[in-house]
Amino acid sequence: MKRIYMDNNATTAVRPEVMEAMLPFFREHFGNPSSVHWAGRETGAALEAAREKVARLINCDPAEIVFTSCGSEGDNLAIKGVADARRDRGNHIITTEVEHPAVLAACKFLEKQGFEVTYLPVDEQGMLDVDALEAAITDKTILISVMWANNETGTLFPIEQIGAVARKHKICFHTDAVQAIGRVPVDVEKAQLDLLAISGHKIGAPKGVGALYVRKGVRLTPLIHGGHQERNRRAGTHNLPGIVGLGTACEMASADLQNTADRLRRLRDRLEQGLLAAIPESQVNGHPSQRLPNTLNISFNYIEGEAVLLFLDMQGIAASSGSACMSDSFGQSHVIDAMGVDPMMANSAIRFGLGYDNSEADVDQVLEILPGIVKKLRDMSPFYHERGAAKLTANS
Amino acid sequence: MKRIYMDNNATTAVRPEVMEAMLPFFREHFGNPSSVHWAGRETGAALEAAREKVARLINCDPAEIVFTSCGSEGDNLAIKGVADARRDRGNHIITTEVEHPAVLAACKFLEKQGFEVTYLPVDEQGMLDVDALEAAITDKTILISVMWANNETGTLFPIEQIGAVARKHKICFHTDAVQAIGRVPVDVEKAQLDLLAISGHKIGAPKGVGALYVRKGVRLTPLIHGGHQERNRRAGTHNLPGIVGLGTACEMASADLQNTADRLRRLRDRLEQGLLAAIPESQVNGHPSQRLPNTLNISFNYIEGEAVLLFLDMQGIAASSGSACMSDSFGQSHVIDAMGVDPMMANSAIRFGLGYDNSEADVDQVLEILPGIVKKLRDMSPFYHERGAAKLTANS
Amino acid sequence: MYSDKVIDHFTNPRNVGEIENADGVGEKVSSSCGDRMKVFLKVEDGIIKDIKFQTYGCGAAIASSSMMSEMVVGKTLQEALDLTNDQVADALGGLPAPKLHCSNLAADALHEAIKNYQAAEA
Amino acid sequence: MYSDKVIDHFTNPRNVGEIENADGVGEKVSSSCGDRMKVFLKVEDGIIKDIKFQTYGCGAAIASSSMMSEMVVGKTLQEALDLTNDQVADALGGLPAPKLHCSNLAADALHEAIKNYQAAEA
Ligand SMILES: Cc1ncc(COP(=O)(O)O)c(C=O)c1O
Ligand SMILES: Cc1ncc(COP(=O)(O)O)c(C=O)c1O
Repeated sequence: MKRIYMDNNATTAVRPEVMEAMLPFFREHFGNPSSVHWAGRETGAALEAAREKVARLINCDPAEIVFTSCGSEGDNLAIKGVADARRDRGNHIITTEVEHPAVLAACKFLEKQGFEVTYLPVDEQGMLDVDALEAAITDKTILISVMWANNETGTLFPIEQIGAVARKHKICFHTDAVQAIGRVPVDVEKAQLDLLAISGHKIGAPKGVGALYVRKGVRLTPLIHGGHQERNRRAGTHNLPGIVGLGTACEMASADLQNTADRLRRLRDRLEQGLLAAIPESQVNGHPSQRLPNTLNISFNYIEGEAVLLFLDMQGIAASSGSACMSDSFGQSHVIDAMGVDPMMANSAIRFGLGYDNSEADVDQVLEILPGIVKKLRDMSPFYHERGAAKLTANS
Repeated sequence: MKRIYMDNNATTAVRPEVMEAMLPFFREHFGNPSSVHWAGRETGAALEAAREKVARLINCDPAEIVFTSCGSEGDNLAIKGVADARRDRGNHIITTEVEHPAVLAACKFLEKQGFEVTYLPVDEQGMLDVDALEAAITDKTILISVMWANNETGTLFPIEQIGAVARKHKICFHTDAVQAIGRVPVDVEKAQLDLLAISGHKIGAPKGVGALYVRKGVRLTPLIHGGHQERNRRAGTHNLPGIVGLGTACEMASADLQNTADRLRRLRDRLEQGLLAAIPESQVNGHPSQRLPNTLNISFNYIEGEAVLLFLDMQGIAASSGSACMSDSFGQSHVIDAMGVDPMMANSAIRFGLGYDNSEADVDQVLEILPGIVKKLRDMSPFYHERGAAKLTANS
Repeated sequence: MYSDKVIDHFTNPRNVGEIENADGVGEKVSSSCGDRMKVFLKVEDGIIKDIKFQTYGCGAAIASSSMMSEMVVGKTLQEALDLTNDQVADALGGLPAPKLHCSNLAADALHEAIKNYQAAEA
Repeated sequence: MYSDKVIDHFTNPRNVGEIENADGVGEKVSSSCGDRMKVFLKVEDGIIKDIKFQTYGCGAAIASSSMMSEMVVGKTLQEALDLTNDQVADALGGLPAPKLHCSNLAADALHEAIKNYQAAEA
């Protein structure tokens, strides 16, 4: 059975070139870059080379990159770090209802510490209203944190417009770009960002490494105090292999961003149109056009998402329902919920996250298999059998 | 030129068996362990198997292990996490003057937040007085954080005695065991510990992974909020390859702890005695017997440590002066300082951290090279040439 | 995550469907996750002759439904009333903790169907 | 971290030692790190004929000492007084930022030695 991996928004395999770049740093060049001897000298240069590659992908100065262990750490460092450093200037934070748990939970924690947080709603396409955001600003607002691309639906927020608003009001602006990076062009200057979090394992680098862009002059309290690594913004011995891998992955993403995006968009659209055509009463969740090129979130009414995933899995197809890290918790996705999707429709939402190595054959395989799965589950579903009756009742 | 690495207290090369264990998890079994599909199922079991191996090395329940990204994160999570969770019970923390910067800087940060911290002194052998520790306890004391083994001198603190004191007074007890783990037996039950931080890259696992033991029932506020990973104590997609590597390294350490310790102690003692015999006016810094078997911190009066390191490096020998992560900062080691060592003696301190793959030939090579280096630097040193005069003056 | 038995029952669920003119019909909705099961019975001489079900829910809910149906065909009504949700989960070789509540539908829906039959008979 | 020039001068420092009956002796102690340099001069007709030094310090301090000594042999006293610490660091191909202060010894100690010579002459 051919395995088809379409859960690249959850995590990606390490790209072969990334693996190759990392390998020498585990056993051969393993020194601590802070050391004076050969083992350290070898790695110091690699550390800074990786920093430059990450900086190039988002158009910042290498000194503005802080290496972290993951996207969640970056989000927490940005949000708690700025909140603590600016506490004397105000206690109000603006974010959205559809952020990743790393942002939402950091904000909930700050609420317990006396901060006030505005969670902006989204419309039925998952889109944010920039005017509403501007209207939420008070003279106590110290931070705006809005994700670049939503992990569940792929909806892209108008980051440049938000950046202009933030700059106009002189408010620090953080974006969680974990899903955006390597998939759409990201430029911290154009977007007038102050902070931006990325994670290696979403773009073919390994798990265990990420980065936070911190604009020069933006002060933030570290999460992890200790040694002087990362200009005192993040202590701990550098994860050299991971950092080298992140550098290589960023370099590769820079090199063919547009090509990959175009190719994945074609595949995604093929999948989307094929499924909508083959399966009645299905719908796409998220914005029709302002969307990551690789992401499709689609619902098939009357059935439950996990059951669909299991049947797909049995045929070797890996997809997900909602955010992977939420799949061990109950209830519906807070993202689909916030869009006001009907609960039964929401419960059947499946996310496909295409990756650079997916092919047209992969898409066709899904198109061949999935309609049958939906049919089988609908045949089993009491709601499906009652739908005629319900409609009759509604019409009578 | 044969390269000899004797800086294993700074960081270690990944052990071949660890590398092999990790490799399949970068590209083959790369799924998110929280996912329901094949790619996730494969990694979920590996995650829990690694957790068990780590737990076995320190004699705790696997559910008490929280995977982190490094030792610094573990120390910060333990100290800030408990401080925040117990704030209502008191604001006093007891630690020592010779802790790693990860502990000291976390405590300094808490002082700014209204906590009071007692930094206990050590004697000239780097040893802590447990009676003084007990005397420092007040009814506001919520946490004792004392390292198991000092990273610069290898001095081993009487952790079991401290554990008994902490338990008697019902105070939460954390230890930074980053240097102790895999080198001396560590048992959280015997030591009556509540928290214990370890780091992968000191024991042949890769950089970018660590663990914090958190005794069942000990509540602590997370540093990194977000997804439900690690029972809500540490968010972020698991660093599977790193975690698998840590598990394997812990398993290997468990398997031949005593053998390795005995072998390294013999090598270390040979190095120590050889240097003391060959180089007049040299001294060992740290405790003569209560010391990590692999560590030698030695001073050669009248010369400066970095110069010694550079000459050693030119002959392929990697050692360090003080803590690697402090080597980019000025001034003497706070550890050697706290022991009351004469400043010029302190300035020449060199740390050798032996590793499992060092041989007797390595030691003999250092014994052949180092006395000449010291002689060359002393010949260059004005202090050395004046020492006779100074002694004459002192005697007159 | 799931045992082989769960996967088997989920992949090839037994007794899916509807019985026209069923002797008893019952259903149960999970309050925690919205899963829903509907049970149809054919009863002869106090024995369950046929059972069909419709289930809306996750893999665990579907597998429990199927397993339950297999466990009670040919059983007396009393035996069926004695069947517990835990026994269904055990027969499946256990379920992951966060999924246990999904197996709490099957015996409950069955009992509703039996009560429905008994009420009609009375 | 260090340039090849630094490594060369550090490994094979020129003019290490002491001049008996030196015409001028000067020294400088770094206030920030305790590094210390002592300079001995032999002067003839206002020209530095010979120079020796003793240095206690890190690689950068030793290399700067050696480089400075090489730069001033055969130079006039005025030329030597015009030499700055920055010029010494530049001649070494630069030094890492945290080590720059270690090169601040060499020209200073030299100037002290010249002043000592000039005071004795006056
Ligand atoms: C005693 C001690 N604690 C903590 C640390 C920090 O570990 P890491 O570099 O993995 O953050 C180190 C290593 O530098 C150490 O030696
Ligand atoms: C939008 C978004 N933010 C943050 C994260 C967290 O990243 P990580 O798992 O690397 O901590 C993720 C990934 O799950 C994500 O999709």
